[in-house]
Amino acid sequence: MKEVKLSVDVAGIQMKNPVMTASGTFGFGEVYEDFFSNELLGAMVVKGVTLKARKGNSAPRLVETPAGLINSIGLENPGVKVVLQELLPSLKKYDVPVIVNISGNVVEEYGELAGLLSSSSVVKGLEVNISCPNVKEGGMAFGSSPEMAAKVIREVKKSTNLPVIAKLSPNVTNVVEIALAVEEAGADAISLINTLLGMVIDIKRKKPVLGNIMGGLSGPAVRPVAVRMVWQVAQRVKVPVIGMGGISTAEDALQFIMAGATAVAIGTGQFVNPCCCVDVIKGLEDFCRKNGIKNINDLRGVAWNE
Amino acid sequence: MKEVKLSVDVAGIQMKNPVMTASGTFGFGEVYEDFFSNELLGAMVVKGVTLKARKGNSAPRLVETPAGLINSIGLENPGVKVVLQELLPSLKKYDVPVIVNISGNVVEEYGELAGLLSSSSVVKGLEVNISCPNVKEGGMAFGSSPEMAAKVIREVKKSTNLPVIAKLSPNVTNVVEIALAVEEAGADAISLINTLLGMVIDIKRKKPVLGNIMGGLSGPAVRPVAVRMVWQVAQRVKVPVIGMGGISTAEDALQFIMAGATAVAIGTGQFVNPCCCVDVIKGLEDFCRKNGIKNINDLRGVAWNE
Amino acid sequence: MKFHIPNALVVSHKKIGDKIYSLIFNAPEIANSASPGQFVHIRCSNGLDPLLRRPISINDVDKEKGLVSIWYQVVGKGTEFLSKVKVGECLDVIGALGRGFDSNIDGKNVLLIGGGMGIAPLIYLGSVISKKNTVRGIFGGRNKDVIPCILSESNFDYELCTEDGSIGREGLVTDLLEDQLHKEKIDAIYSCGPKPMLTAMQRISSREEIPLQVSLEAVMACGVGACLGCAFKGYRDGEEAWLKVCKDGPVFWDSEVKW
Amino acid sequence: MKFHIPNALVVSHKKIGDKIYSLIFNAPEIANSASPGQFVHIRCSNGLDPLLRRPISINDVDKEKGLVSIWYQVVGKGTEFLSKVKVGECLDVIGALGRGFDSNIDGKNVLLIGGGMGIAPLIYLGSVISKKNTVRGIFGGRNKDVIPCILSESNFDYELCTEDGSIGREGLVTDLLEDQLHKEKIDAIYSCGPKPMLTAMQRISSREEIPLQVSLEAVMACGVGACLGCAFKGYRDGEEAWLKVCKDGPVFWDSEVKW
Ligand SMILES: Cc1cc2nc3c(=O)[nH]c(=O)nc-3n(C[C@H](O)[C@H](O)[C@H](O)COP(=O)(O)OP(=O)(O)OC[C@H]3O[C@@H](n4cnc5c(N)ncnc54)[C@H](O)[C@@H]3O)c2cc1C
Ligand SMILES: Cc1cc2nc3c(=O)[nH]c(=O)nc-3n(C[C@H](O)[C@H](O)[C@H](O)COP(=O)(O)OP(=O)(O)OC[C@H]3O[C@@H](n4cnc5c(N)ncnc54)[C@H](O)[C@@H]3O)c2cc1C
Ligand SMILES: Cc1cc2nc3c(=O)[nH]c(=O)nc-3n(C[C@H](O)[C@H](O)[C@H](O)COP(=O)(O)O)c2cc1C
Ligand SMILES: Cc1cc2nc3c(=O)[nH]c(=O)nc-3n(C[C@H](O)[C@H](O)[C@H](O)COP(=O)(O)O)c2cc1C
Ligand code: FES
Ligand code: FES
Repeated sequence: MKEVKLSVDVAGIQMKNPVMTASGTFGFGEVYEDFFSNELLGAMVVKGVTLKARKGNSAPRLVETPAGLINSIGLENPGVKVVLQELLPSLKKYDVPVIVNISGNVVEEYGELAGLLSSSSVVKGLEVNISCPNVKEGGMAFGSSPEMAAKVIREVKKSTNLPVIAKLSPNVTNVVEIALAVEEAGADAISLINTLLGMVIDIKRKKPVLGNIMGGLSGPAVRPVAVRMVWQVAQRVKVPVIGMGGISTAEDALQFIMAGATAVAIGTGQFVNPCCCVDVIKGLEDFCRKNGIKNINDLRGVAWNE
Repeated sequence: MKEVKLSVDVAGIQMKNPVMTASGTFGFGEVYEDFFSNELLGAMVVKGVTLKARKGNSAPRLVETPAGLINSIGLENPGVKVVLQELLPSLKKYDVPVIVNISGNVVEEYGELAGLLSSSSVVKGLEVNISCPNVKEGGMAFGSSPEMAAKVIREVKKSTNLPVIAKLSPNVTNVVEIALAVEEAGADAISLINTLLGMVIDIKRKKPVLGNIMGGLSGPAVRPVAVRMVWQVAQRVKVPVIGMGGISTAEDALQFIMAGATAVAIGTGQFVNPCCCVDVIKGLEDFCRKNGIKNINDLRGVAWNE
Repeated sequence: MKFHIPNALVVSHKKIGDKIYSLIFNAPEIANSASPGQFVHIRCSNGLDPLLRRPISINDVDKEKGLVSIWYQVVGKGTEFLSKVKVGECLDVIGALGRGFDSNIDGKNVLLIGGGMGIAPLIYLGSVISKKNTVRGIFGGRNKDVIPCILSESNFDYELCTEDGSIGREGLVTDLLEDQLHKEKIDAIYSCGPKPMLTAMQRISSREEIPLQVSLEAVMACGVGACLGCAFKGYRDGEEAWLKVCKDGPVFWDSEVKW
Repeated sequence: MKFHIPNALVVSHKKIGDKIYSLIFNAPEIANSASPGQFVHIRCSNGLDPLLRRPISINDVDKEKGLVSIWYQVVGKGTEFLSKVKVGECLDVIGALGRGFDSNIDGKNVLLIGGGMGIAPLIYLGSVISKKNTVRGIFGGRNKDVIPCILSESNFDYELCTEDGSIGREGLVTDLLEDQLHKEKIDAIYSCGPKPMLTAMQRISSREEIPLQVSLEAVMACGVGACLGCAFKGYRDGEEAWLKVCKDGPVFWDSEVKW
């Protein structure tokens, strides 16, 4: 069989394959260079950026759970200025779209961040994090009501011409409602899921393990919830959906694509296998070849058919 | 050290230890008799009962996930009449409180079920399932808004003098809000969590695995979410909380107790280890003995302390 | 009576085909109470992934020595883990579970039709009922790789066939069955194997009006009737119902199955 | 340069104490690029539970043969799984990771103070720096069970002590350290072990104004600086900051740590 077409278009962001890194698990593109060439990726989504530098939450920040990981990093980052001046420029050398994940304490900050980042020629899209469970102000609260979510997205849209991806929280009663609200507000794509709010108690110390008490659960444990949400949302919105949550193999990624995702992102899976992204890309190609699929886009949402 | 006091009082239901079976994982008390004596249990919570017999959902009804299990049983049961006449009487012989889990399609059915079951001398409490993700009408929908949840609980309270336990859904934005609403409506205790809505896609068949498409995720994978919800709710309500979700060892159970649960329930853990309940009971006793805890109630909520 | 044996000693573990293994463990309670067609429910890993037990038919028992034999094929995570277990290590097993074949028969002419791993429980069944009945096995598979190579130890007559003729006759078990039906009167057919094979059995047995029992499979959680998860559409008392493979079966009469 | 070796052949795996093992695997890239104090990040199970890799210090390397040695103690699930790996099987390893000890020194009088498994990286360090420096090890633990029994193979001098005197002198490493400080002038102390031991080192070294490097531990996910999870409160450029054990360390100067 001839070449398989793996390339996808996410709201105008041209990706040579549907695999991107999940924000917060890839630094600013420098950390996995020893293991594979960033050039191979569909897109690079970098760590969540805020207006001012953030030191992050107190330690411990990680706890392993059955087939999962809880983190409470708390958006540690050097602030948008340093990111723009020192971190993003080095990504210019790759022929891969860079998407910056942004978080604000208040609605206006999202707009300000969007404006500042739009000035960079490296940035090809903004992922708006309205779902971080690890910060006191803003964060998940923005993603918990359709009104607030829409407000943030409108603010961002006002301040940028870049494609805007709304990253939704799974910690909601009705994810479709939120998805429709952000679509209506102008989001060009939707990412889901961010982490599930969880915690572990250390029974020896009789205390929560994490310094921040609660954190966000990711990894294979949450995959069934993530696939379900992608399935629900992708059937209702017109904009493309980026699926993530517990992907570590091409088979996992295919579940998301068949549930309706246009692209997928990999986070925790990279910690386990640093070459996870490229292994998944290769696996997608193999699957298509073996099954006579010429274009990966043909698999999108196939599981919807009766 | 002398005897450890393991007994707990859940809204007037006297239990010799804090371990009960989770509804839907223990049949009507007959299935695990070959493995251990029901007499050892803190309480027996039997399969969800509806007014009319239900055949349940189409097959397949189960799919394993990383450290988890998704089920879409769909409340298969012979209906309350058969339960009252044929199944519950045989439980009289055990000196263990029996709690019946009830589900209705409409609010009125909950009241009717409560009334009918109150006539049985075997029944010591009602667990009101407003969180079943596997039925079309009612089910989870009742547990998704504070108003509906409260309405169901009020209806049940009107129809019975038995202790009423509200079983909440984890598929909500704000579990505390729902918990406060059911407490206000008269719930004598709160169970959490029911299953997380999830799904798996069979990439070979390009279809959802489950006949019912989605199902409820349980088992160790969901434990961090369950512990978090117990932690959040137990600090805000005055009524006792029954914690469940992924318990398979005494250490797991202790996380829930330290997070504020008065009692715990075991579901999926029993499928893996049929003696799970008794192993956990023994493990709780050992832990207390080793750590000089005289009364298990002294451990409740200890992780709240700064 | 069902038993939970958390530490059943593995006394033998051999490769007997392509990805096929024979494993024998010590569990006197299970060996003594088992009957043909029943299964054991095995925890394949100490970890939480895979989480659930895996059902495997009992292939034979040695009541005196308290041993239980199973044959299994590696098809996924659980059986992969199982294949790593060493002699001298222990397995966590529940058994004997389910309703087996109707083996309380006498003076009958019985055919056992097995495909692939479905041969395993029929070996046990044949060794029990061949004492009082005339028993003949017809066992097949795609090719010789899926036929356990230690089959020859069975204590009743059988014929083999494979689709590619790599062992035994070339052809399907249904071909051999039709031949046999021409030769003699058959009183009962007991069958276990892939669904299409069972469906073919049903067609033939109903045409010939021969009582048929089949052993079915389903994904299981509890294995003991607690979760109601292993449902398949069948008939109970003439009415459509979701029967449970682990408790109502795994062996069913033809008439109980919605084909 | 960091390497991902998904199939590093295990060439030796021995029990060297109570729940303590020595494991040697083949990974020429890691062996050649490693320096003392760095660690490898090991996948202990093929399954998803435990999910994450486990960081283990490099205990020694044989650059010629391309071998890497580690010592580890079974404390939980991950190390339990690791202990089941057989010679001839493969491990999935990333390495060498992190910033090691400052081993680019010459003509110094150096003390290596190790507690329990903290001895492991100091063996590697000692064997490297003893070529150009005077090196003396002071190694201790609660009792002889936590002291690897193959320690004697080291190529520099050391003394042992245990709290119960079951091997070496009875006492703490700090006791031996104080003795040594009376005897001679020490230019640097390199230490690895439980936190209380490191804190004691810090007290003594700052009193004596001797430069100190310590190897710290934290729960890790990525091991390469991607997740920002292995944070501990320290100082960077004089300001308080959350340093990352996997990338900024695991070895830190006394002055970088908020004690
Ligand atoms: C009552 C009963 C008796 C059984 N007896 C035997 C026996 O004696 N010997 C034996 O080898 N097996 C037997 N099985 C089948 C066995 O239980 C499964 O093969 C096993 O559970 C697969 O587990 P796994 O983790 O290896 O595969 P999984 O990871 O669970 O599945 C891997 C892949 O195999 C597929 N799969 C699942 N079950 C089967 C199956 N039965 N056959 C082929 N593919 C399957 C899955 O859909 C998936 O694609 C029996 C099943 C039942 C219900
Ligand atoms: C840079 C670095 C280098 C290390 N080098 C070595 C080494 O050379 N040899 C070695 O044996 N270990 C070493 N460790 C510690 C090792 O990583 C842990 O012991 C291991 O991760 C535990 O995994 P587990 O799954 O067995 O235990 P888990 O199941 O993760 O934990 C089991 C229990 O042990 C506790 N625990 C976790 N870490 C430790 C620890 N470090 N010591 C004692 N108890 C712990 C946990 O809190 C828990 O209560 C190192 C750690 C780091 C960060
Ligand atoms: C350590 C860590 C840090 C993360 N940081 C961010 C972040 O800064 N912004 C964000 O939107 N999501 C963040 N996430 C969420 C991931 O991008 C992703 O949505 C989630 O982990 C689910 O995917 P996974 O299971 O593949 O990890 C983080 C996740 C992890 C594990
Ligand atoms: C097979 C199965 C059937 C269930 N049936 C019911 C039910 O009828 N009513 C109910 O309230 N919860 C039901 N549940 C939910 C459990 O009672 C429990 O809340 C959940 O499984 C989490 O606990 P676990 O992780 O210990 O299984 C069911 C769960 C399973 C796995
Ligand atoms: S597997 Fe649970 S009822 Fe059959
Ligand atoms: S473990 Fe990920 S940054 Fe250190």
